[in-house]
Formats: sequence, C-alpha cells, structure tokens
Amino acid sequence: MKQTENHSRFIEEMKERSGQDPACCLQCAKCSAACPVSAVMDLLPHQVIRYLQLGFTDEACKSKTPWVCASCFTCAARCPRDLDLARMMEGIRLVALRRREGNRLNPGELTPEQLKQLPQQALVSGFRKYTK
Amino acid sequence: MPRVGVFICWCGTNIAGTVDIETVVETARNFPGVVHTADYRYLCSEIGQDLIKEAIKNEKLEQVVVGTCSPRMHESTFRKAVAEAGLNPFLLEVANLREHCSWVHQDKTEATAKAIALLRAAAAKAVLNAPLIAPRLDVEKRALVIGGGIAGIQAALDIAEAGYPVDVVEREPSIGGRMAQLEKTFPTLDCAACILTPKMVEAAQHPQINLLTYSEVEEVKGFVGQFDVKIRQKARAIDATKCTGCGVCYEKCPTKTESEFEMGLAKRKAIYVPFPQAVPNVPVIDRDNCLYFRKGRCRICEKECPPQAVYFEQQDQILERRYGAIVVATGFDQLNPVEYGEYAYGQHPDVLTSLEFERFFNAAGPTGGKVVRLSDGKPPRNVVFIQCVGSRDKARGMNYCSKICCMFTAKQAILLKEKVPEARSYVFYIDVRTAGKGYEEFQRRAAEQYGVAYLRGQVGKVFPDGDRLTVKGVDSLSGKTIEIQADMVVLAAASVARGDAAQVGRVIGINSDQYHFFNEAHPKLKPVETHTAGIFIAGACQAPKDIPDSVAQASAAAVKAVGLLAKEKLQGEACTARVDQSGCSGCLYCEAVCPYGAISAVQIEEHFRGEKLTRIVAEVNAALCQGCGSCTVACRSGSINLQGYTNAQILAEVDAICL
Amino acid sequence: MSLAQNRPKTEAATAGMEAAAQDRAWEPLIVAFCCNWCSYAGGDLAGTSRMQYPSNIKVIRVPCSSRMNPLFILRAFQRGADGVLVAGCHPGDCHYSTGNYLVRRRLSAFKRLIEFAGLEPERFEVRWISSSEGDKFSEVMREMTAAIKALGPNGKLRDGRWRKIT
Amino acid sequence: MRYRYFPGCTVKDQAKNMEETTLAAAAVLGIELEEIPEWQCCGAVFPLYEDEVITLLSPVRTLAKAAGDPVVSLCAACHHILKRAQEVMQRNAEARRKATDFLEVEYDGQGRVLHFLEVLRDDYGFARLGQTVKKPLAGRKVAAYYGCLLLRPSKVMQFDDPENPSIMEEFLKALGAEVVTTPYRTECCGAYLSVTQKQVAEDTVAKILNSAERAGAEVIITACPLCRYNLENCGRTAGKRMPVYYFSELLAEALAVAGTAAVEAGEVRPG
Repeated sequence: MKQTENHSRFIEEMKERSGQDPACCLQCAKCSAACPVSAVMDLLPHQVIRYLQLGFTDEACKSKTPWVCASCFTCAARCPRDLDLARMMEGIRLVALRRREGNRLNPGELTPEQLKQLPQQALVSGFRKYTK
Repeated sequence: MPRVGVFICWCGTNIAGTVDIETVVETARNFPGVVHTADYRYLCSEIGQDLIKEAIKNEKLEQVVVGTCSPRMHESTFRKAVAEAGLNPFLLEVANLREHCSWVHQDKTEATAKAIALLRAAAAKAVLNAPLIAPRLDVEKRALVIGGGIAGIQAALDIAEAGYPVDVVEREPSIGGRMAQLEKTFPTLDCAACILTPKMVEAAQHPQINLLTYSEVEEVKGFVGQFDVKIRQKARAIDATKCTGCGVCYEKCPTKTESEFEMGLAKRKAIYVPFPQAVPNVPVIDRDNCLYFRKGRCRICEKECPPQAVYFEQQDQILERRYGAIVVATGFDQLNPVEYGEYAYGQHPDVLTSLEFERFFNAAGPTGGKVVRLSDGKPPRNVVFIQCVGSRDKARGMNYCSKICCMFTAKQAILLKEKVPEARSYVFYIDVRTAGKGYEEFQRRAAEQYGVAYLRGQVGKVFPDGDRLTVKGVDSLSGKTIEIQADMVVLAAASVARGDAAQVGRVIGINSDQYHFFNEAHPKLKPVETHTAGIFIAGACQAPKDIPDSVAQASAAAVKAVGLLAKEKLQGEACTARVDQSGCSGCLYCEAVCPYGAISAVQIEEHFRGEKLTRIVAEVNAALCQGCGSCTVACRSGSINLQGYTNAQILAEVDAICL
Repeated sequence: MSLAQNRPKTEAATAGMEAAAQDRAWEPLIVAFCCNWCSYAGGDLAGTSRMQYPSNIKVIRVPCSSRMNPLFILRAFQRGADGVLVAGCHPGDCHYSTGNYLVRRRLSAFKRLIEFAGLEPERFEVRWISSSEGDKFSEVMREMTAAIKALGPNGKLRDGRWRKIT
Repeated sequence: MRYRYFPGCTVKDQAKNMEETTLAAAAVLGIELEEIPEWQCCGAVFPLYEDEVITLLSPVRTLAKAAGDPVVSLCAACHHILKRAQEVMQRNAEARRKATDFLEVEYDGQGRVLHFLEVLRDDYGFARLGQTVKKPLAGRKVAAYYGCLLLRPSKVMQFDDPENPSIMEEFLKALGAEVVTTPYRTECCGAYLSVTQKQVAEDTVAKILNSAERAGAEVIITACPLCRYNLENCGRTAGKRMPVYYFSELLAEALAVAGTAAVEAGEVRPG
C-alpha cells in the first residue's frame, strides 16, 4: 500500500465538507464495536479511518465498507472523539460516485417482488446512496 | 526626565526569530528618556543580568525597561538584578515580547512593529515609576489542611513533625478518604487498610494535629500568613468526650439506609460510623434518616448508650481561627457512568463501576469479601472490564486520561483470579498506560501469569440478554469483532473532580481548570502552589493521581507550608493603593468595594486660614491591601491611586500604544 | 554596542517598517486590557501553545479588571484605537474575590454609555478568559479583530491631533 | 391542537395503514392534522456532506410551506430528514442562502418539527391518552423497536435518550399494554441494505427478533416503514413469525376506532 499522491487534497476536502478530521480519531475502535453491520465489511470502520490517517485513500475508497454502512449513526452517537463517521463514509461514497466509477445499484437487479414490497423510502434512499 | 535603560532579550531564537531585534533597539533609542540600549541572547542568564547591573552603574540609570518573556515568568528575576545594582526593585518594567508577541505571530514585520509598540508602552510607564517598599507581615504559626484522605493525612503529619500545629478539616465522619475504600493497592498488592490505618491513628494521636471531622470550611478571608477561616463543625448528636466507641448504638438503631462508604451497595444505620476502622471512632446521627429527627420518636440509641453519650440537642458549631498556610487535599470522585447508556449501568445489577467492584473484595464489604453477581449471588465466570469510560472522551466525558485506571483494573483482574480461580477476565482498552515504578511489570503479570485477556478496542454495547450480559466489542489488533457472554461488567469510570469542587475553590479562593480540578501555579515548576500565596494543593483534587503521587505531592505541599510558617515575617504586596488625602472628600465609596477591609475612615486635622478643622478621609492599611485597584475606580475625585499601576501610568501606556 | 548589528539582516527588516506599512491595507488597532491573574496568563498560555492571532491586538496588563477606569477606555478611543477589549477572570474566579463582579456592573453600564455616544457597541467588549484558556484567548483576539475589520476605522471620540485615520 | 401534516410517499402507499390508523385516532383525540398541500418527497436520505445542497431542497420546501407552524410526520425517515434539514437551516448560513435562493422561499429554520409520538407525549400527554383509551390492550406483551432515525443523532433529533429511550414504552403503557423491553430496540435493522445486501439485514433482524422473543414479547411495534419491512421480510426468512405493527395501529385499536380501512382489512387485530 502506498500513500495516494493527492491524498492530502482528499483529506482536506473531506475535512471541509464533512466537518470531520480523521486526525482526531484515536483508534479506540468503538465505532467498529458498535456497528451493526460490521460482519460484512472488508475493513472495519476504524480501519477505514486509519487508512485515511495514513493517506491510503485509494484503498479506503475501494473498500466495501462505505457501501455497507447503513447510516444508522450508532458509531457517531458513541464516538468518544465526537467524530461523525457516517459523514466520513458518505464522503468516501461521494468521491467514488463523483468520479463516475459506476453506480452500485442497478434497477434491473431488483426483483418484481422487491419492487412491489419495498417501501418507497428504501428505493429512493437506496438509489440516492448508491447512484449518481 | 529620568535616565532610562532599555534591554532586549533574544531568548535564543524565541524572540529574535520573529522580531527584528536591531530595528527594535534602534527605535527604542529614541523613546523619551532613553539613554542606553542593549540586547543579549539570554537576558535572564547571569551574564545578561550583569549586563543590566553594569549599565545601571555605568550609565547612572534611574529606570530599567526589559523586553523579554512574560513578566509572570521573569519579572522577579529582573527585579532582583535591579535591586542588586542598588536601584529600588520596582523601578523596572517588562515588555512581554515572547508570549504576547513572537510566539503568537509569524510575520516578522508585524511582530517587530508590535514589539516596538509594547516596548514603547513599557518605557512610557517606566518613566513614571516610583520606588516602592513592600510591607512586612506577621505569620500565624498554624496550618490548615482541608481534606482528610491520604494526601491530607500525609501533609498534616509532615507539618506537625516539623513542629507546627495543624488542623485537619474532613467533611465525612472519619478521616481516610478514598484510600480507606480500597482493598489492595497496586503494584505491591498490600492491603490498603494495613498501610492507611496506622497513619490515621498516628494523625489522631499526634499532639500537634487537631482532627475536625464531620466539618466543613465555610469561609476563608485574609491572605498569606493570616488566613481567617470559619469552620462549621456539624453536630454529630454525640458527645465525643463521653463516647467510648462501643457500637451498641448502631447495633440497636432500627433505621437502615444506603451506605455511602459502600457505594450504596450495602446498608448502614441512621446512627453509624462509616467503616470499622473509622478515626475518630465516634458515630454520627444522620438527621435525614434518623426516626427521632424525622418523626420525633424512637431515641433507642440514647436509651441503650452505656456512657450516655447521645446528645440530640447538639448544635452545629462555628470555629473561627487564623492560619498561616492552607493545604487543600479534597480528593476526587468517580464519574457516574449513567450517561453511557450503551453500558447498561444502572439498568442491570451486574454492571458496576470499579470503585463499587473494589468493595466486593473487602471482607467487611457488601458481600463479605465474596465476588458474586448481585443478580443471583453466583460467582462470575466471565468478567469484562471496560477502560476509558468517560476518559479521553470529548463527546460525553472528560478529554483527559484518568491515569490510574489501567493499574487498578490490572489489580482487580488479579484479585479476581485469586478469589475466583475459574473466572476469566477480559479487558477492553485503548492504550495500556503504566508509567511508574513497577507498574508495567505488574500489568504484564496480570496478562502473563493471571491470564487476563487484554483486547485492544472498545465495547459498542452491553446487552442485558437473559441472565447474562452480551458484550459486543472489538479487538482492533486482529480486526475482529468480539462477543462475550459476560457475568459481570466493570466500568473503569473516569476520575473526576468532586461535584462541588468549583464551589469549594471559590470559598477557599483558588481557581480551577475546565474540569474543576484545582490549578497549580505553574504546570512544571510550581506543582503544589496555587495562584493564591499561602494556599497549596495536594492529591487528586489537582488531577487524577495514584497513592504514591498523592503522598509525594502532599509532602511537597507540607514543605512549602512549613517553609512559609518558619519565616519570621513575610513580604507583603508593594503595589498597594494610596489615598491623596488633600483631595479625599471622605465619601468612603472605596471602603465599600474593598474586598479586604483594607480601607477605613480616619479623622485628620487641617489648618485653614489660621483655623483648625477636622474632617474624615479614607486611609489604606498597606498590610491588608492586595493591590487590585478596585477602589481607584470607585473614587469620585480620583484621590486614590494604585502604586505601580497609577492612572497616569496606564494612560501613558495607552498613549504610547496608540502612537 | 548592539549585538544585533552582527547578525545578517532579513529581507523584511531591510525593507523598512515605513514602506511595509504603506503597502498594507488599513489595519485596526485594538487595545486589550487584561487582568494579571487570568486573562494575561491566558495570553501567556496562548503564547506557550503557539496559538496564532492577529498582531492588531496590543495588551496592557492591569492587576485586576476592576482596576479598569472607564477613562482608560475613552482615552484609547480618543488616541485612535479602533476597538478596546477588557478581559478578566470568569465571574466567581476573581483573584481578588469580587473584582470582576464590580467591573461587570461598571462596564455594562459604560458600554451603554458609549453606544449612546454613537460608537458601534462591537468596538468595546468585555470577555472572561481564565489562565487555562489559551485557546479562548486567541479565539477572542481573532474574533475581535475580524469584527473590528468589518466595522472599519473608528472616527468617533477621536482626537484628530493624535493619530491620523489612514 | 392543530398541526401541519407531512405524510411522505411511503405512508401514502406501502405504509397506508399507518396513516389511516393515525388519522382515525387523531380525530378521536381532537388532534387536527392538516395535510400540507402539494407536498413532495422528503428526500429519503439526509445529505451528510455539507456541499450537497440539492438533496436539502425537498425538505426545505416542505418546511417553508409550513411557514413556522408545527410540522408533524409519521414515518421515522421523513421526520429524521425534516428535523435535520431544519437544523442545517438554523446552523449553516451558506446552505440556507443557497437553498432559499434556489427555491425562492423564505425560511430560517423556525417552527417545531415533530413526530406524531412527540405530539402525543409533549402536547397531548400520555396520562391524558391513558384516560381516553377505550379498549386497553391488557395482557398484550408488546415490545417497542425504535431503530435509528428517530433517536440519532440525539443532539439534533432531541427525541429521547439515544441509548435508553422510553417514549414508546410510555406510549404502550398508556394504551394499557404489558411492556416488554429488549436490549436491541435501538440497534439498526439494516435499513436499505435489504435492497442490496439482504443477508446483512437478515442477520440484524434475527438478533432483534430473537431477543424480543426471549424477553417474552408477542408483538413488536415500530414507527418506520423500512424497519417494518425488514422486520417482517427478513424475519420471515429467518423463520420468525412475530407480528410487526405500526405504533398507530395499536393506538387505533386501543381507542376502538372503527370503520377505518385497516380495521376492516383485519390489519388491526389482537396479537
């Protein structure tokens, strides 16, 4: 792994737009302990933040974790350093989406049954989170 | 115009790196009255001070201005140097070119311009300086120690051993403090009571020590050498001179309530001693719970007391006494983790704070020394310790590290293994911090010999599920989330200042930091002094601290107090207020605002056109005046001035800065 | 002889103060009166912690904020200050027990007076800064400078003979 | 008591019975819910990046329409987004300027934004509700499931204690039900992951339902259509049969509101 050349720009943008500074994290990993969906993450939330601290921004963006994050805000509610990880994950998602790296949700993949049963709220939010 | 000398310090590169010294010196040469300028790399060094002394002699300087670090740092150093050269020490002004200039600005042009302005102001003030003489004050040869925990006891013993009488004021019915609540102490695992009790008894029996338990300080007035203190001795409702400490009263008392000493885990009676080794061994009637005080009947203790010591009519007494020095050692609390809902504290009986858990190991404790679950009385198999509950937490707790938790958790895990050999301990930590003699070795012993599992990470939530506690945590080193079926959860809650510390500090007259811990005068060089001369601090009221540190600081505070008491006379404040009696109309508004009662009315005689007149004017007692200057503003005719900060001087500074 | 003469001159120094001053846009002058025990010490802590703030602020040390005679403040405005700050210990923390209660009353009345006299109230502020609040000290200095910059130069109460409005 | 009512898309379709039962109950209680005319979707997700102003426009438009009157919604997601959008409007002047300029409306964050449960607790009062109940749910063992959106972030939502909330329990008590508390009531159900990664949602839902079952619950209630969908669908996959209701369904039942579509369709029934 190596530091991405423009990692400092990425971190600066993240700091400004999300109001969250990865440097404030002391890696207590409480976020990972609190996360209800950590089981299917390839990197635990605190590891994603660690990658950002070290400047491995490409790896952080390639990780599944930001896409698994359900924005349930449990991590933010319990973080002892007052970091809002949900905002940081959103930042990583947005960078990837704005780079037009492809959408993460294809309407064709949904079954007719899902389309019928899913609450509208889930469909709209799913597409908002996963596509640009 | 007096002959002024200006001396600029480079402070290595600290000032010279940001301020252009040459420009400053050049400019200063043209300030009014300046006849000599010089600069040096380190003006506070001996060579630097000699430079000033030489110049005073050779150039016949009458006023000295130095541009250096903050006057709060080295003003006294340069005053001494000036005095050694034969000038009055108050003929010196300091311009703060470091803390207020070179360290807070980066642009050299701006910093240089500001340095010149600050120096110009100092020079303008200096030409108006007058020689001042500090009054000499008496010292009351007695010390007051506030707080009877291990720090207070140690300080009292040290002062008493040096030959001075000491009063110890303790709010609780017994001395002993937090240490008395502990079972064992790290890193040696010796029993807390075994090492504390002898000290408590020694303090009680020392001819120079007077214990005022169940008492509180109500008011502190005066100043170093002469603090006038009001102490409320709360009524125990027991005649201590008659009580033999037999304990019949609390055996017979029918009313039970929660024991503070046992952290609410056990009951005590309404008449009680907090713990068996209490000093003094004299019970107290808790009036909020006593049947007689609440409903006017019962009086069983009175009937049963063999020496007839119960005395319901006893009233609080106010003791007024003068002290030369005060040591504050009021201790700490453990944070109530109820804010941390995810740990289920307060919702499940098997989630405890470490101070509560400590009582489980004590033979006189709530479980008689057995480590068992409060929910079902069974010994635990899995115990999870959670570190940093409220420490290092700027969101909901304290931003600082509580310092002692890593060690007391290792201790409790070891004690647990000894009491319940089949128990497993899991410690969730962020960092293990064990700086201290024998500390790291102790913690490693817990991990290596006692099999305590250290997991680097935190706990997300404790789920009281069924009869066990599901602890969901993470081990960040392996990157694995971890679920433990625990029987007990122990929270290493942060050490915090006493709930009323801010109020207590206000009464005593010392200030505290943002967490309400009392402030030391200098974080490195004056660790036991406060900003109020003659008041010293010791123990965990200053910051979280373990026993060895508290004892060391207590002894240090005692030495400072003794050093003060040993002085024949103290030097008072030189910058005091002075009344120009010719202009004074005798309205005495000044008297009303003076916090020290230093101003009083006097009658003076005047001769006016051959007639003898008498009138009332204000007069300042220089020994009492502390130099705040409040009176100077209250004076309608401008007849009171503060020496060293006269109206003319401050106006001159304003003019010089605005030039 | 000055030791400084032996040192190499920096660019900024050789450029000369006057020329540099002319190149710059108008910069406000703010006089801060700080009590010795809390706010001045807070300023020292800001320095020790290298917390940067604009150099427009110049501090005058007073023993207690209750030493502040309103005349000092008027004099500063008269002599050309664009803003004046008085900083003392937090209420209840005064080294002299009650000094800051006095100044709180005196200066809140005074603030209304200068407002009445036509000055923007933002030009005169009273702040409580403790000796442990280095961060607050520098923040107050930054805020105050920004506020005064936004207001522009002060012409009111000014003695025209003293300092020119640039 | 008069409120501007924001239904939201889901409540008009998949969660129709939440609206019907609420409106019927509100009518009995004398709580007037006046639907905001020509309302639009709340936006479905709250923009967590401060430069995403577009996503804010929808909720801000709704809030501006209410013009300072209290706005009430039922769906937890709608309420979450409206409440947080309001907070951005109060806090971030730049975002406020951009959003209001674009929408050509005036709005500076004024007015109360409430969930219907808050109306019952703070304005109507649970004690009064308890007295109004006609058919107490005596003997019904009901667990409340809060989910995320009502509680977090607590500083903005100010709904209840984020770790140990009590509003739904107090609500159930007022209805006369036997309250069962489950430690997983504030854990996330998996939210929209059920769209893309169903397995995750199935695991989280299984935990919630298992713990509710162990605690003795027969019925579980929620205020969020997505939570309900996940609890029902993913629960079914996990072999769970615990009925999931909207809070309002039990409210309507306890108030013995007859004639609503939900009651007729058998949606409101004893657990």
